[in-house]
Amino acid sequence: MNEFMRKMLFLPTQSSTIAQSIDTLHYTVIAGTMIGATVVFLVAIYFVVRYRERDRPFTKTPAIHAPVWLETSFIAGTLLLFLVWWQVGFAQYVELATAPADSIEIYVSAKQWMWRFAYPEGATSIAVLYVPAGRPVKLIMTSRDVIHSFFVPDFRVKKDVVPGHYTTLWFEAKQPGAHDVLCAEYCGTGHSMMRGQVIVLSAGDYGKFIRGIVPPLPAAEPPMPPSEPFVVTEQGAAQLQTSMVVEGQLAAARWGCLRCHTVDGSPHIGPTWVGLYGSTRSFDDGTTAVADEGYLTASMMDPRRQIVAGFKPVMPTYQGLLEPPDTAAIVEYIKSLQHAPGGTRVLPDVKVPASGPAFVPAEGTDVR
Amino acid sequence: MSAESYLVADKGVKSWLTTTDHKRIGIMFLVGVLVALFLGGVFALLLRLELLTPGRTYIDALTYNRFFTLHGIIMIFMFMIPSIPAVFGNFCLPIMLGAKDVAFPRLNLGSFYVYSAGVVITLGGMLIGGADSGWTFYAPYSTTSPTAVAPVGFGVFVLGFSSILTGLNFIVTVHTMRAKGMSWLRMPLFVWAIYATSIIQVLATPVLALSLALIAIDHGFGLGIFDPRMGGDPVLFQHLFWFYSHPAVYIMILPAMGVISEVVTTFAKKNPLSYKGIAFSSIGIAFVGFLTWGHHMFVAGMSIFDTGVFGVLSMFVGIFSAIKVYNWVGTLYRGHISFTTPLLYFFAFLFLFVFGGMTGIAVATSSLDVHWTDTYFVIAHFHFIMVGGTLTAFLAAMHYWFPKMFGRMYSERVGLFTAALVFMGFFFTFFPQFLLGNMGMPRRYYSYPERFQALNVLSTGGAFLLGMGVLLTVGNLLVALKMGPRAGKNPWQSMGFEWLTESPPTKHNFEASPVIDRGPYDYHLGLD
Amino acid sequence: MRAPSAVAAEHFEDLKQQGHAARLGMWAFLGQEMLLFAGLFALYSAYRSMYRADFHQAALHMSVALGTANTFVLLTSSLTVALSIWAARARRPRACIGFLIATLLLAAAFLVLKFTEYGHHFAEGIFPGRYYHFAELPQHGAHIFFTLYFFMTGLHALHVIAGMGVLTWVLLHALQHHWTPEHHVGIELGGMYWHLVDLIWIFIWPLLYLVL
Amino acid sequence: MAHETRASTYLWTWLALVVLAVATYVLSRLDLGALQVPIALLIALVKGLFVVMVFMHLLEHGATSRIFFGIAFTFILLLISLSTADVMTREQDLPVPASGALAPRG
Repeated sequence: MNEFMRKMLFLPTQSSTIAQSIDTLHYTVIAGTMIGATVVFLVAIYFVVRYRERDRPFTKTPAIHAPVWLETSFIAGTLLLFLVWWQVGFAQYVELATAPADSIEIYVSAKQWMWRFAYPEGATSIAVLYVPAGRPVKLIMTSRDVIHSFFVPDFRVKKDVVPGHYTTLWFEAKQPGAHDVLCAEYCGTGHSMMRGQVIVLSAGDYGKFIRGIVPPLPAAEPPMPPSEPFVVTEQGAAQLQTSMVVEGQLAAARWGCLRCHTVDGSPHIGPTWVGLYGSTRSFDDGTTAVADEGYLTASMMDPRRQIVAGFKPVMPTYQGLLEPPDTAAIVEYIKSLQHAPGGTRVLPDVKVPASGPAFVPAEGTDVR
Repeated sequence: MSAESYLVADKGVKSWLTTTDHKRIGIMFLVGVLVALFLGGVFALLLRLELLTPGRTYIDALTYNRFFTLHGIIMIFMFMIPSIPAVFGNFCLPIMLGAKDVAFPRLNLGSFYVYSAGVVITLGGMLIGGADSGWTFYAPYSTTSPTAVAPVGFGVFVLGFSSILTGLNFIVTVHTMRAKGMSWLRMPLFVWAIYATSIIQVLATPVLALSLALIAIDHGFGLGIFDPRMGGDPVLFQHLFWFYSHPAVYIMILPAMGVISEVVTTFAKKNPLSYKGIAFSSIGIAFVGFLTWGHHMFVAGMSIFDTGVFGVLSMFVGIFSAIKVYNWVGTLYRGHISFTTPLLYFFAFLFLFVFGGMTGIAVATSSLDVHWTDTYFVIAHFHFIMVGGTLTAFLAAMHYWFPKMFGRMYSERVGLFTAALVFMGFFFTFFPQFLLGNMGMPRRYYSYPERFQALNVLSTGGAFLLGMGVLLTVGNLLVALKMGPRAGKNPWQSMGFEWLTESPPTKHNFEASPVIDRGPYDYHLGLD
Repeated sequence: MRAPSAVAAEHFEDLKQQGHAARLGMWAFLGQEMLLFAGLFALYSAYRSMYRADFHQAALHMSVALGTANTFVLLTSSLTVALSIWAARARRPRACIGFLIATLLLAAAFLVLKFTEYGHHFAEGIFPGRYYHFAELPQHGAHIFFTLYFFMTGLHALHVIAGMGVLTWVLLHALQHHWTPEHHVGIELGGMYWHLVDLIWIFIWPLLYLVL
Repeated sequence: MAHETRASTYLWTWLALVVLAVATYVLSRLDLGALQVPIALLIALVKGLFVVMVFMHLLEHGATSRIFFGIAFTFILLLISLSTADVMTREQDLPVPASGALAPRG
């Protein structure tokens, strides 16, 4: 039944765990609406055939007014049906919007007209998103220019990617295979070329991928012919990369963070990063907050909004300078610094002009 | 006939251009919207041609983007929004109320010139580069696009004021210009529909004007309030935009519903199954229509809370349309039905509206909308319900009121044929697009994966059929304008108040102010 | 809306119907104007909940004295325009003219104060949109606050100017002793438009000037 | 139309408006916490009603005008509340890096 309806309605494969339950509602709603519409239409046709004038001259017609009970029951019945659909649909929507706690988090940044993916272990890829089968994956997405929309028809998921915001989306792919990624929000001349692929790997292959071994393409026929000229793929995306923590350490050095923040527990111009994550911060206006990922990111982007008691508002904003992967990496690095290391490690303070973050480091992986 | 008809009462081009006669202004709007329909249709066909093949067919992506933007802007702001209210509302509403004119005739003429100015500015913007932002003008794409977004946005802003002035005029007319004996519950259902539409026009359009002004100012001068680089939130633009643009859907469809109510009662010679049901559901739609704009934004980064609220409110607006549908069908019961071109358009309308409306309930279901939004499913949905509904009702009105406006009869045989052609064309254009949407083809795609091609070709074929159907329809009416037989005062034997006057009416509609002593659908009394 | 002549236009039954139509039309028009501002108020409300602290900081920087002075100027101008209608109804054409002139002077005073304030802002580098370069408040929230401030007060100032145009037209007719107890729809409509300007400022003032 | 509002009525209304304006100012200088905004808006609303009802003669005009005005006001409240509700109930709303890479407009 499921397969029959799916093919009837031209729906793509159900490749995520949630796809089939959404499709079941889809069939119900479409069947319900189409049957209802057909009945209404056929009744109208019947009336016309039955009450055609057939050259009878018009004298008068009876004044018929719908009895209130009839009107009310039609309205109530229809409304009830609609509300049930809303209820089920909204419950599913909430499920779609709430990622499981154990999801793998992958950062997505979109720009005209490409997708870039940054994995927790530090690897990045362009246009092709590698995910393991059988594990929930949460995408944390933002755009660098205009609004895009991340759409995987086979998974029945879609979410706009908005500049100035993080939006999230999650899915759990059922088995290894390849699926289209389409941009669904109009974003300019390259909108229809802004395509990518999700390659679902087996758990083992995914493990190899994040260690830098290029995975074999899955046996399944990719739904998009590889000859399509405008798909920017990077088959060998994952050269061995350092882990996210090391990446964050390098980024922190590059951006000059470590000239004010220490990693050995001693206070300096700014608060130390050791034990920062998860601690409760008190600000000079008397308020407090827990230093979670949100707080850390906010502190980089808008450092003067809240000043930790005892420090001066001297930190410049990194809004517009730090890229999401770097930001995420620095956050991961801070998270790793729960205890002061045995010895003091001083990272080389290279390539940073004295004036602070006025210079943007070149990024080898960024294909323009 | 004691006095000359409005068509010949004054002579010369100047007498038309400076007229304050609501009927002549209606005719001038008719010419305007037909030109817009033609232009928008040409752009539609050009788009469908490009989509024949997966890659480039004959134009580049930027040209394609400009074309779909212009197609949307022309069809929505220049054709559908003014189509029924400004043409048939202007022509029929005062007559139906037993009034000599609308409340502010000079404002009415002003509205036509504002419309013309808006058209000139928008099309001028198109000549100096054309916008490529889509008719939705989403920031920040629209504000950073290198194309001429500012003039086009400003043109739409001006068109909006034409719409506001027309709506304002109708509200006041309905309140103050009703003839003696015309109680609220004796008003024709078309008047109720236009009245509800006018409320939306007056209260929603300024928000569109403001948001487009903000976009145009940002594009022209860099004063961005939605610019994420300055901390702005592009999603807020969508809130403002849809606060107008969702009710705008009802600006287009409510007058169509009004026309359909008139057509179905006239050709069934029956009272509507529930007059109050149809009349009050128009007001209900106008009101609840303001509460559902967020269902365009389920995946836009809006909160879960708002998704729930807008989802449930959207279901309520569907109910009001369902009330109307039940009533129209019920009106046919035990009627005296004559099968004419307007009635065939009623069936086309019913089909497109019911199936399109039902898919609307489907897309309002939050989790299903995630897959469908921004795909061809949505395109097909709104073309069925909004374009199909408005276009078929507009053509129904053109045929139904043609003898009223010009005093001549069109060829019924050709009319039925072209109506069937329009319907078939429409169905084959947009039905494949539902399936394309299910497959996952996003909207505004210049090129697409090959698996979408077969359905796209079918859709393009349908579009040309539709274009031919509309051309033939207009041709049939143009022939009738010159050569049609005289229609007589009331060729449909309708009890509607607009048929109490001569066809075509005299300059002042009524020799003496009429006194209304019955309802417009009292067919149980028999014809006068 | 044109100057209604003492006789009803031909499509109206009588003057009463015409006056009723004109007033209702004006209300519909004012409803439209309110919705025009509503978009900006909605943006203010949404952005304020996004950047509460920044809005607080930015509002601290506003000149409460100028804003409050303008509040009283507009309130008083509302009174004078209302009194001018009263004078027309009471057949006191000279008082009517006097009150109208007073209203126009107060309107001009409002604009002078407003542009003085703009001048102060510009001197500090507070401009709307991308021209904003006020070093003391570099936060995004402040940036948005001031851009909104310019849009809201700017649109309001445009309405003040339009209102002055309307009142000038009313005054020109008053000088010809056009308004009488029997016939004063025009001055009434002009007054309504002017009150709208006051009405909107009543909401702008606490939101932008009084630190909330 | 019940005509002829007396001049003294206008003067009293103006006085009430001035008193309310002063009250708004004074209250804004006190620290009322979360109540600050609601109180200020409530006073503004009362002032607005004075202006609309007395100065703009909505009391004298027909019920139609009052209904129309009420509808317009309701829609304004809906626009403001539902769009603000979105912003206030979003799960996470972090400032986002890297928008500086936006290409300058050509």
